[in-house]
Amino acid sequence: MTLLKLERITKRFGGLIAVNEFDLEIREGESIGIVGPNGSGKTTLYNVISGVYTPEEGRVFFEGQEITFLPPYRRAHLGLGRTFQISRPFGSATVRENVAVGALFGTLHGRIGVDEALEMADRYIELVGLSELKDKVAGSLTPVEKKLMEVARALAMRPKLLLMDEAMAGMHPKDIDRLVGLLKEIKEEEKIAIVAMVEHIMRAVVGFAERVVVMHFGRKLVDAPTAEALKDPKVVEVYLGRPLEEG
Amino acid sequence: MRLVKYYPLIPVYLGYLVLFLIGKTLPGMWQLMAMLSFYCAVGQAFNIFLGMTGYVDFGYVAFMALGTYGMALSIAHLYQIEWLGIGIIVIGFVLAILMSGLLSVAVGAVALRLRGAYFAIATIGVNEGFRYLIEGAKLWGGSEGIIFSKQLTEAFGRGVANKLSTFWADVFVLFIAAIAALVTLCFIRGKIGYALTALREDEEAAKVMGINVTKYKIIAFITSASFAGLIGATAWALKLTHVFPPEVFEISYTVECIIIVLLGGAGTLLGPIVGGLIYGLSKYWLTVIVPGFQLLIFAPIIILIIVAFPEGVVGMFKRRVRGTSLEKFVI
Amino acid sequence: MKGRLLVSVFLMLGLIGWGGMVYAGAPAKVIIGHPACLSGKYAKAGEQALGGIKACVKWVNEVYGGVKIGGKRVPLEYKYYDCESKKEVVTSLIERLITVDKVNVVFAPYSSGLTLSGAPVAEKYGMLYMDHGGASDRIFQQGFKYIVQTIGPGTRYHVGTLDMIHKVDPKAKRVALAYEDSEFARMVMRGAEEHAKKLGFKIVFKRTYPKGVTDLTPLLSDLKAAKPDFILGGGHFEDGQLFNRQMADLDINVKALSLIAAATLPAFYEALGNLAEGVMGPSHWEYGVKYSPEAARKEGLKWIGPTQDEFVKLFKEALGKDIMPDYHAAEAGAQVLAYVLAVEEANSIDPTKVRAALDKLKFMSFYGGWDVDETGKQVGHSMVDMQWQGGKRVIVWPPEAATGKLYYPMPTFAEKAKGKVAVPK
Amino acid sequence: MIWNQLAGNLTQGLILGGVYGMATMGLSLIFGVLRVVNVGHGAFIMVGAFAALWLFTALGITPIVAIPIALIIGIALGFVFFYLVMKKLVGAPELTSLLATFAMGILLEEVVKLIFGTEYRGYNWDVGRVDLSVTVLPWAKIYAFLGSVAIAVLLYLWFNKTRAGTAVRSVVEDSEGARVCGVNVGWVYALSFAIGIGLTVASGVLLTMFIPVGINPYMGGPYTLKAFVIAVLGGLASPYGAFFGGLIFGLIENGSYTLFALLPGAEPFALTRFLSFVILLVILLIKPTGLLGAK
Repeated sequence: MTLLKLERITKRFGGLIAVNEFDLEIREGESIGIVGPNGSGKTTLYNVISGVYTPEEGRVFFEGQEITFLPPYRRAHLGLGRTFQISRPFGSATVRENVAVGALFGTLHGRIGVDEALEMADRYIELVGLSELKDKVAGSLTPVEKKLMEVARALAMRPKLLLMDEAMAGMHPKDIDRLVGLLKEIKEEEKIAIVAMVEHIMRAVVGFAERVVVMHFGRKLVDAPTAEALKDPKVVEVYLGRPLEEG
Repeated sequence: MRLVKYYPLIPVYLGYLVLFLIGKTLPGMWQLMAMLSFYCAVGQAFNIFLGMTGYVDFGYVAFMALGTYGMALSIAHLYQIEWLGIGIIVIGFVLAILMSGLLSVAVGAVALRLRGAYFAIATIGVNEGFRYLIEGAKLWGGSEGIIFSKQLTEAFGRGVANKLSTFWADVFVLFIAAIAALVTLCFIRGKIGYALTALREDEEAAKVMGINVTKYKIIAFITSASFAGLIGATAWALKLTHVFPPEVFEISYTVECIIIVLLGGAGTLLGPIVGGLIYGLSKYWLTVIVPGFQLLIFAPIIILIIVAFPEGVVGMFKRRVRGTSLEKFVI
Repeated sequence: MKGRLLVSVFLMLGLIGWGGMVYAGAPAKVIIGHPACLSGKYAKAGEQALGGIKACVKWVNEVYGGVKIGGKRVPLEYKYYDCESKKEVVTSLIERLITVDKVNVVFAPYSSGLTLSGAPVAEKYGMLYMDHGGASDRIFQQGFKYIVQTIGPGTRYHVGTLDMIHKVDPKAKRVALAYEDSEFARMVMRGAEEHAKKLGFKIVFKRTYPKGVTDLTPLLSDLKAAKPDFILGGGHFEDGQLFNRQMADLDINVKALSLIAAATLPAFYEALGNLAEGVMGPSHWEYGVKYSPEAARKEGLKWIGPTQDEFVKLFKEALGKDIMPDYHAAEAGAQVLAYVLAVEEANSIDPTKVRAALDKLKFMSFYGGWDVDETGKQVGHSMVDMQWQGGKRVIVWPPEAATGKLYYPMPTFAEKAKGKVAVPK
Repeated sequence: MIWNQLAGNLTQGLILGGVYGMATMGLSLIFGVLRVVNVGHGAFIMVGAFAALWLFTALGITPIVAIPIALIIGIALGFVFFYLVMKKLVGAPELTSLLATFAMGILLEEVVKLIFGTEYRGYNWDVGRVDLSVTVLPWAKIYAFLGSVAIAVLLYLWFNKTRAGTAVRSVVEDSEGARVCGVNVGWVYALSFAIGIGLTVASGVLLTMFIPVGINPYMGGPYTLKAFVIAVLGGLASPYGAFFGGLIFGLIENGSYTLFALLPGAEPFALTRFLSFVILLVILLIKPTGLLGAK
């Protein structure tokens, strides 16, 4: 059944329209790649979904319940987890504490104590392979480590829907494959839908997304199973700026 | 395992114990110890909000002022009721908490929506506005304030009254500081601590992580304010037995609190006491050694500290001891 | 690491312990302790008090030959710290003075607030606590045992002024009261109001302005509309200058203007120039008062201390600056003399005995009469009214202390602008 | 009767407000660019006041001439403080920057105290006055007002007509963007801080033209608080906003007195102060960008 539903979402900033009459449906346990060049409105879309922005027009539903005007923290409680394009760790806290925050205030909030949260944190830290760094201060991590930590933090929230914003940018192909594999596992185990947003790491999309949504100037250009979406000439045009055959 | 959590209190309480003992044993040290414990106490109380949320409340002193009025009003109006006895002090404390607590709810509800500098200025506004309200509307004796040594003496007799102002008031301050420390630790260790750290570091991200930032900010704010009220009720009302608006709504006290918290290390448990001691002692010695020039010497030192060690003494110490046997004693 | 922690704790102990030892006074002296206000908001008055005390201590030791106890002349010592005009510091310094420096009397800091802050500690140690800077009558309604006042009580500041105007100009009936909104100034205002009513004056304007005010225009325009014959007001230093200056700006002309605190200071005239001509101010002491051994003999009072010129000289030496002492200096100095006499009277430095002696003590010095009631409140000292005449401070009231005639009515600001001075011909 | 008084007070308020506004522009400029509230603001005003006093009494230089001199002194002072302290604090948490600026203030106060002592000083620069039936205005005040307006205009031109000014503006808009567009943000910080301090010190001179007495090392406090209220009225980050904020503030402060005076048993003067802070809070809550603020 549908987990998240966007109805004709429009978000403006002053004059310019960042997201334009955007519709989207995400089913439980689905994995989607949202692709689009920089400035195509992807991040704005995420902010609308996670409640950082409220749209001028349109409505947002989560598990059938309207959440258009719900504050971000309530959405997190419902099961919306996300990572950020530029990672935003809680710098002065340790990796362990960072991830524990996710566990404490995610879908399990109120039902979990600090100690359990820390144990959970350890599990997810191990999962993303940061165990030996877990007592380091998050501020001191490398960008890639930070991204991994954010993934762990988001997973620790036990979300139903995980939004990843350029989670793989700047990563070594090896790491990407590892992360993709990892996400697949988790998806199977915990039945969470994952939306990964990427600018142009096709490797990740192909490797993991069942469905690809292509954004262009705030509009939905294509929404199709990965294989055919990537063949779609429109995509190719937007993507490489020119038709493939010429290349 | 459970108890290890509370180890960090050991050095703090040791510090307060030492203060108490020195005051009791060494001649003429009591009032100095009282002054030091006052600084430690305000630091401990302010740290709960300032240190943990990173919000700068410049009008913090207003809460101490209201606490002072709470105690003053209770003594000045109830002293004739015999059967209340020491009860008027208790009522005083209750009033102090109520008044400072209520103000903090009011301020928190509106001003905590503001960030950074805007919040700081808003709180200054609250402090000054309140003072001028008291003077302008002639509340609680207006600018003439309340002097209640007489009432205190009549209620308890000269001996007891004097003991209250020159001994018990100071003991109370130490006690309040100790409680504040305990609360701080529970906060740091508890869920709220994680929430506060998160929102201090990145409020946007904290929200997305599912943290109801407003709720936790308000909790910290009210707690901190109530402690401030208690300190005012003891260190300013009971001890000095009078209150004049311009003396208690004095922003420089907020600044002293900030200095103490920053000196010791914002958000740490040990910070306030360390900061309080360093600040209080150095200030005292400067007054004794170079009367009249202490501020001239102090200002550059403050600047130096801010620029050189923004994380404060304990902050640095913490990094040093990470991974050593001392770690569990220091946060 | 743990070691280092311990070390630092001991270090702190040592530091404090050392404090316990250092600065211990020798027993063969009589020591005056004083938490002076050398910095902070009362620094101005604090400096004056410091000079006054030092001057009189010097006089006692070098001219008078020390304090006579048990037939022996004992030198007087003055021990002071800076209280930064802060209440926390006052209490700890007073205790330090009493227990560490073993002083025999504590002089209160400036202002009623700080004086009250120190009172409980002084009372605790049964230490004599002499008040030369807290004018509030309320201090003496609290039932403290050891406080004795040298400065006159606030309610009396403008009484003399009203008497004077009542006498010289019976037709001037409309009085305006405009004081600072502070504990002290309100005390003065209350006293003035009561006395004015008693003398049948009509109070046509009565307002206060907050501390730290930077513009009095609204209040003054309001006052101007009330068309008073004369104005009583003021509170502290800066507001007094502002008051006079903005009266000039608004061209408010009255027959007499008397401002507390500010008007009596040389700085007042320096700041305002001849705009200050004819402005009056009540004062506990002014250079030129006619208090002298002869005057004392006439009133059958004991005389002690330097003549005022000696005092001024000693004062300037003490501060190492060429500034004139004002009444903050004089009252602090006179307090030294009062204490010395009381000690000799009691022939002991025991605070309780000295306190009793002070109760009976009645004397005159360059500062004027000195006598306290049973609560310790000053009643023997009558204030004088001074007026700026040609850049000089002339005492115009009471007649027995006057050094010149009153210039009345005060010249208008238009006249002043043309350089007119308020010198009676 | 009362209307005359109101009119009189409002005229006075307008004139005073202009000077207040000028005295706040520096604060706003610094906040706009560095996002730092200069809590030591009043101390810099005090420096200006002493400059005016000293130049007039010692060298006989009239306040009008003293304004540019003070401006230069201030700018120099600004650069010194920036490179010694502020440089390291840009982007630091409020806690540190607020405390640092406060400490600067204390430092200045104590240094001036060391040089001039704690005496309340003043000078008397009498250039006559005009009587506008409802109230009387000394020319000195009018000059102060005109001076403030002139400086405000100059700043406006500097902002909009010069390269440096444009750079500063771009940083106020969005420092990241400016950086990308090749603006030397570091230098803009230094420059704006220096000019901000310069304006503040100069305003000290103007304030003494308005009130040439009560000059003292600790005189700055009240002005700092007023400046905060005014800056918020004007949107905190906009210098001209601050200027108009000043005008409004002056009108309110003086105008409301006449109204409060009608309340029996109240102290109108204290209440005007109370009111100004109530306004501060209301604006912060309803429109933090200030009365004239955009967005």
